[in-house]
Amino acid sequence: MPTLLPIDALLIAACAWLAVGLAGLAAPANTRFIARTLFPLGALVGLLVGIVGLCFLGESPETAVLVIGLPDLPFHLRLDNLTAVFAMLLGFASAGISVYAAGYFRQGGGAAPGLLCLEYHVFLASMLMVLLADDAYAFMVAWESMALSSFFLVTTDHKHGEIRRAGYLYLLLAHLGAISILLSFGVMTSGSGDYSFAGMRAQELSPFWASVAYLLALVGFGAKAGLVPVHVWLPEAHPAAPSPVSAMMSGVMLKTAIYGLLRVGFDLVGEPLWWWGVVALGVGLVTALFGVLYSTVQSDMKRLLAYSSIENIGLIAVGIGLTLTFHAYGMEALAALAMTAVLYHCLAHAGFKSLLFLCTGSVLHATKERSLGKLGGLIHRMPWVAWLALAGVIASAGLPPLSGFVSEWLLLQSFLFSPGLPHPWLNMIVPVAAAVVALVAALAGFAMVKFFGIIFLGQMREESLKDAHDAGPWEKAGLVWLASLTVLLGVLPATVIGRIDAVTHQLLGTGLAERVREHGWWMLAPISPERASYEPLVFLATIVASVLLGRWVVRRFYHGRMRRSPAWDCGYFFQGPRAQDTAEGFSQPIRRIFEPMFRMQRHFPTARDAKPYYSVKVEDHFWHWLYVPIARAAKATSALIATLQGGRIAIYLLYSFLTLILLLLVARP
Amino acid sequence: MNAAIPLTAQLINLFAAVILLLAFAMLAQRRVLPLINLFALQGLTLAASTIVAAVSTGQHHLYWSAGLTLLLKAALLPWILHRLVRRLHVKWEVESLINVPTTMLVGIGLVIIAFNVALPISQLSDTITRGTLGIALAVVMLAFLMMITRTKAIPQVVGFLAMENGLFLAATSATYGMPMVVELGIALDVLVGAIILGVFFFQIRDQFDSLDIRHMERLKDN
Amino acid sequence: MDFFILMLTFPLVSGALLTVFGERAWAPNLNIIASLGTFLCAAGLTAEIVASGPRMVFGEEFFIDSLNVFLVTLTAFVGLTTSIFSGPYMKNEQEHGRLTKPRLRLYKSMYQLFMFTMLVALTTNNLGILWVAMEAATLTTVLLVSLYRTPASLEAAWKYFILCGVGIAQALFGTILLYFAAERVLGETGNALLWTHLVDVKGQLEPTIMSLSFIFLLVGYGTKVGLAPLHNWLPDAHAEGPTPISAVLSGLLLNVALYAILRCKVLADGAIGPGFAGNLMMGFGLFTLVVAAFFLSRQKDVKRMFAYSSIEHMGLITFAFGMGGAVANFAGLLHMTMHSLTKSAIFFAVGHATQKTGTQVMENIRGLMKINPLIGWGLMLGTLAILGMPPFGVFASEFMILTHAMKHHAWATPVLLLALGVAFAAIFGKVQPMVFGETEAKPLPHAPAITPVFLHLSLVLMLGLYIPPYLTRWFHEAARMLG
Amino acid sequence: MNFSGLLAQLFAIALALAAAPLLTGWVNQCRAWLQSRSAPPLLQPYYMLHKLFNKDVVLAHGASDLFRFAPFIVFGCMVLACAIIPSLSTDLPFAPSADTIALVGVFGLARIFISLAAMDIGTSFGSLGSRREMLVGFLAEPALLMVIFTTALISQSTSVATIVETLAHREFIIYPSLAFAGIAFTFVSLAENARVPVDNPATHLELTMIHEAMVLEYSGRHLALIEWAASLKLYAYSCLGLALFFPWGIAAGDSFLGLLAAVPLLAFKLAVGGFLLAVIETVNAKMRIFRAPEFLGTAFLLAVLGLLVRLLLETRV
Repeated sequence: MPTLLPIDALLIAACAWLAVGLAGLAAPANTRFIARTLFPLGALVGLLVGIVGLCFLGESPETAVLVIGLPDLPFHLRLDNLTAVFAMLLGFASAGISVYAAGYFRQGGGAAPGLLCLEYHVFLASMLMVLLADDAYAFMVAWESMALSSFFLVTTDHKHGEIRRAGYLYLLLAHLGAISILLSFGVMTSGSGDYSFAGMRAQELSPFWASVAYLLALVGFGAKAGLVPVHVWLPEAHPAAPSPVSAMMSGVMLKTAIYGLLRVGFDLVGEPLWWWGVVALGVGLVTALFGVLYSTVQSDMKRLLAYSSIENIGLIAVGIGLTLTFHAYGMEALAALAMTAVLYHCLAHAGFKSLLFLCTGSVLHATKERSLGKLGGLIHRMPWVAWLALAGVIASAGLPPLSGFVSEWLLLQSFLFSPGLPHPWLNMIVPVAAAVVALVAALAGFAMVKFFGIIFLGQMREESLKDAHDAGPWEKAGLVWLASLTVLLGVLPATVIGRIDAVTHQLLGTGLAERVREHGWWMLAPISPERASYEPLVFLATIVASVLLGRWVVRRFYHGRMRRSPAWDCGYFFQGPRAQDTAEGFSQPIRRIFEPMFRMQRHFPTARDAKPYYSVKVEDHFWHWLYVPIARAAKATSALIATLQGGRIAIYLLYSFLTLILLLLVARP
Repeated sequence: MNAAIPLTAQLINLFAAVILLLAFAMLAQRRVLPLINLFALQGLTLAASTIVAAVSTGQHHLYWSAGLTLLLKAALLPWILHRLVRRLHVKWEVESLINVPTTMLVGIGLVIIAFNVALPISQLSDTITRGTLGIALAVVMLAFLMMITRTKAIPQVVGFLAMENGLFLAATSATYGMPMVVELGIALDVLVGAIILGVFFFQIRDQFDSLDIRHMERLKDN
Repeated sequence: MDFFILMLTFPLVSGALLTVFGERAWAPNLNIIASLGTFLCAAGLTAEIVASGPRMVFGEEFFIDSLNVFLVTLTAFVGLTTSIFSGPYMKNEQEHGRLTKPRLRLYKSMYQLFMFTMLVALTTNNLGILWVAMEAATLTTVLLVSLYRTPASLEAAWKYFILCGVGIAQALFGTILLYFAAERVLGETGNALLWTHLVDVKGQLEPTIMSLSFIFLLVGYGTKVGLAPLHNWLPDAHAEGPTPISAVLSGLLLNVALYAILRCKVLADGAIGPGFAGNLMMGFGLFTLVVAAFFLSRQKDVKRMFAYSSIEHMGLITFAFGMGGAVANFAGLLHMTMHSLTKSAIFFAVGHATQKTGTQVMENIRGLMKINPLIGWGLMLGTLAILGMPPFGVFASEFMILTHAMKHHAWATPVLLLALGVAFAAIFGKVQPMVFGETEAKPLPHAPAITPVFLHLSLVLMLGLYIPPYLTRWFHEAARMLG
Repeated sequence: MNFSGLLAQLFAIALALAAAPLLTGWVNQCRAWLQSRSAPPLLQPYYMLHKLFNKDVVLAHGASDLFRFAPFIVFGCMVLACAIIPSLSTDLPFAPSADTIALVGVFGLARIFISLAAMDIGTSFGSLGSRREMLVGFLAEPALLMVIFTTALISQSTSVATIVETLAHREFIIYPSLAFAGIAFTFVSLAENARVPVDNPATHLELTMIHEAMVLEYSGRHLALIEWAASLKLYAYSCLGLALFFPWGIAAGDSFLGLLAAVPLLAFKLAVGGFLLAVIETVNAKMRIFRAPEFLGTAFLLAVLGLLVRLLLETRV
């Protein structure tokens, strides 16, 4: 009797997702059925996927071949540790998001709920297939289906022009990225014509072609991950989508691109060259800095988060770059450290960024507002969302004891131990890179304080916020799930690393687990406790203990008396909500310090203004540096070529006449 | 030494030369009706050469095709065209995009090209009328040139039909005719095409109240 | 009764009947029934061929092998769906006062005759007859293109007639040369134009003549395929004719013309040796692809735009066949099929869209999703499919073409991908706002026949994910036949 | 980890809690002297804390729970920081729980909470203060990190204890990089502890203040805790500075005598440090808020420079 292999389980899960989606078409308008039945089912499937992935880690790879696909290239599937860890990410994150979505989608929200349900679950299934695919065709099909389904999700509310534009930009860049990925695959087969990944592994590429393949992959996957300069779609698409979809895209979909980079860089293309790592490192640094700076100056809460996603992807790319460099120099232990940082940050980011996006979703539902300038003081009206968001904020700011800090800590550690690279230039570059990473981490804190402080704290900037309501039970459940993931990832790093270590073992041949396990589950010491160690639990315990102790002591020896009174107005008689910082005001120092980084249009009121107002518009440099020129060039070319179709029949006849004569004179067998 | 070549072959070559000459004449012709007449004459010569070929080779279906040619190219089509010109009150003047001398020069260049292209084939040919293939090609190209340079619908059509003549010349005199069924089909197509063209002229005239095809340059992308 | 003869009889007879009774109320149904009959016969024929190899009919005049039988089936199928679509479409046109009853009669009869000529062209064994049928196909459609009798449609029809006529004349010259070459091998017998005989002796055909002949044939039939720079008639004719005709023109006629080139290519390869014909076709294909891709972004008329996309895909297919070899030919045939199905589906959707909004100008077509979700989704999915988005079948064939090109002609790959990217940006940027967004539009008197659209699309989707083995075998045989 | 270690740990914490206000008092006194004012009593901070603890808490209407928890959390963070930084001995059971990077994280956590609390009431000055605090923070944090990296590279470790061990109890080597790092660290700690020239703990002119603007709404025990946390922070930074740059005299093992010997030495070093701080604060004038980035940027650059120097001169490969 055949036993159910994990890979079959995942395949069944993908089909189950598809089935759930199609079931949505059965009753496209029945919101209650779809929200209360189908989405929870999808969440259940997601949970299973996560569990399968988690349990599979450490097993030996499994493969399968389906009947569908091209005649000479049927779908090859493969489940190995790299796939498993990302499947785990997909499963657990999507479980929380689906539960949330069960409460989020309601009547009259853009498209028919049945359609949404279909697109959403096709999106999930295709992401799973991307992870499982083991040949170029299957991969491309899954990859593009993912792009397509997410595109339709993004354009759910296609009444608005900017959302349509965002969708167009998104799909266009996704498609161009896919083209570049396909090219990279083609290079990796090096003319053997065998497009299964196994065939690519078998090839021995010359350094030149290997580099070409790698760079093409970097561009292609970078376009999906949002690396500068192919990031422009991201801040447009994420805000446009419904919040669960934004969460899914930012938390999970971007990671599929990271998966692709790892798959190509460490599995398919063969031995890496050291400078690949430097390229990835440089791109990552630029991306991270760019992302965090722009996220600090946004006035739309979802755009802020989108840019912060760019920043996190940048950090991940930095980690990948370090890993590649170490790997190329054969320093596998350090490579393992860096790669662990990468994987950990993927997991952490999936947790806290989804959490934050879902929180913005609740805020959006409660207030119909996305602009930070019109929010504020919501912690009084929606305490659940606020406090759960706080967890996400702290993690996203990379502060202990939550998940974000662990990966940042690992990343900095791998920087710290990088001297010893046999390349003097690298040794000079690395500290600077570390400095930039540190700066980025600190700036992320700034952005997050702005995010949380302006949305949830202070006085309400609009009267309408008075009747904002807290999230419903389903939404709460989803938020709690993701928040608890964030906390767990934060306080149990040793345990988690023990699991994901299988990946570094598979790709690099070594890992941290042995050394980590020596020091017990509560302590994280990748090299040795003398060199570096971190015990989040003790950490947490100490703080909590001193908080409680302090509180107790104060109550015990003094008193707990307290009375309310109006806030002190510093002698100014009016202290309305308008007196608080606006979103723009809060980020004014950043704009001022990093002025050259932004393309700003500002309007200052003059003394004579009848209606004085202040406005600032921040634009992306890359539009004007890269995309506008390309568009112009294409336009010019087509204008030139269009002269072929002049409308005069005599000229047309002349064309065919000349073609004929030319061929008669030139073409010879 | 002409004696080596049989008379029939000489005749065929002669007719071919005449057809080429007529093609040039059509290229030079400035008026509509003479143009049609020239076309008819060309058809006549074509028929004649076909008959000669038939006689010399004794292939019977060539008689049929000669008859067809005579009927269609020399009689029916010119008649239709004449009627059209009368019914549509076409202006007699035919403007040309390029002035006639230039056209002639280009035409001579084309003839040279055509001969050179056809040369290797005619060398291979074992038929007595090897040269005619080059002439046929030249006629086709001259007709092509005429279609390009003329700005009115009718001359363009005449050019189109003259091109068919060239093809027919190639078919008959160079290869002693295609299989009968094919020739019938071709003839049918030409006939139907001419009729459809007739229908067209009226439609065009109704829409643009002139047959000047320079009115028809609206559909364009530049 | 022989399937083949029936298949040719249905369109011929019904065409004749419709010329007489074309104005009766049941005429549209007759149109559909005839097409259905044709399709069923084609299906039967296919079964026959798959079961018991190639066969001849009428002595040796007609020849059906696995290459043309699949094109026959495709033609008959698209012909059927188009006739289904055109029923309500034409009714609407009539009630909008764009068409009179006599013209509808003309339309129906010519439609059937057009189908007939194409079937003949596909099945004939005689290259001369092939030429005749191609010319006849042109003649039958000319009057359909000018059906509306608007200045624009007349202009389009005129250009169509003249350009294709001239082109086809060159094809005839090529055919004559071919005959000339064949005669020297096969002698004075009447079968010097029979493809089956030519294939047997293709090695002995005179290379010089064959090369000249192929050049003429390529330029000639290439005009009908729409290879740049011979394509100029195509966008006009597609944009100005009635939509069902646009659908069959780009869905079928282009295929037939390409089929003619393929038959000749086989002979040319045999005589000259591989390379010459292939390189010519690859050159034309690439040039066409790039040119068409850049044309796309300037279009304002929706049908015109999709006409250019047809040119683009024809370029791709020509390139594929130019590469030659089993895989490329397979991919080319697959892409032919996919393009026919998808493009005709798109034209159906576009037809309904233009009727609903009363314009072909894309700026004025908005919010199709709101007007009628089915049409909106049909157009959106069709567009994405034609742009080569998985999981639709077009991607499958494009994937095979690209991968084969990477393997054997790496230099061409960037060009191909560039063109495809440009095309994507252009078409999608124009279609998306048409489908999405707000609008105010009036309902139509007759419900649109939307089934053909989704029938085609679901076929394309199915073939994208799974190509049934017998189809594969069939394609492989055809591909092998093309060498 | 053993009992005596735990004892030493607890002793260190207790000492920090007790001595931190004293250090603040001492600095204030020195400043008064240098500015030839009559100095407040040395124990003034203690009276202050006592008074504040006795007072009622007056909470603004708009205040949320976060506003009330923040002081405790900040206080907790500072306690943890003091527990990690070896002031007397390097054998601290808590030390492994957080290395220097985590230490920076602790300060970051405290900063985030205090700034959020400041935004909670929704007065203009609160948000103004928190904005400026974050500005100072995101510039100071990386600089501090770089300083720590330099020392970490020397000792091949990021755990404070190991660093101190390396610097204090191995053969004496002159590290030029430490000079850069030292200056950078001084800059950073001035900024972090809201001292002149970046901020002025004595001012209450709203437009110029940073830290004071944030705690404007606090009163009673909350304010007391924040003040206490502030002095703890000063103490922690001083100890960190001493540990990194003048580690001599910190007991290696957990010998009780060693500890006792270390106490007066620490007191002396702190006294000197405090006096120097007072001197700096006296000779400098507070700068405009937008000069602060330049000031901290310099610190950042110096730290990176130190790192490079470290790699250039001192690594023997």
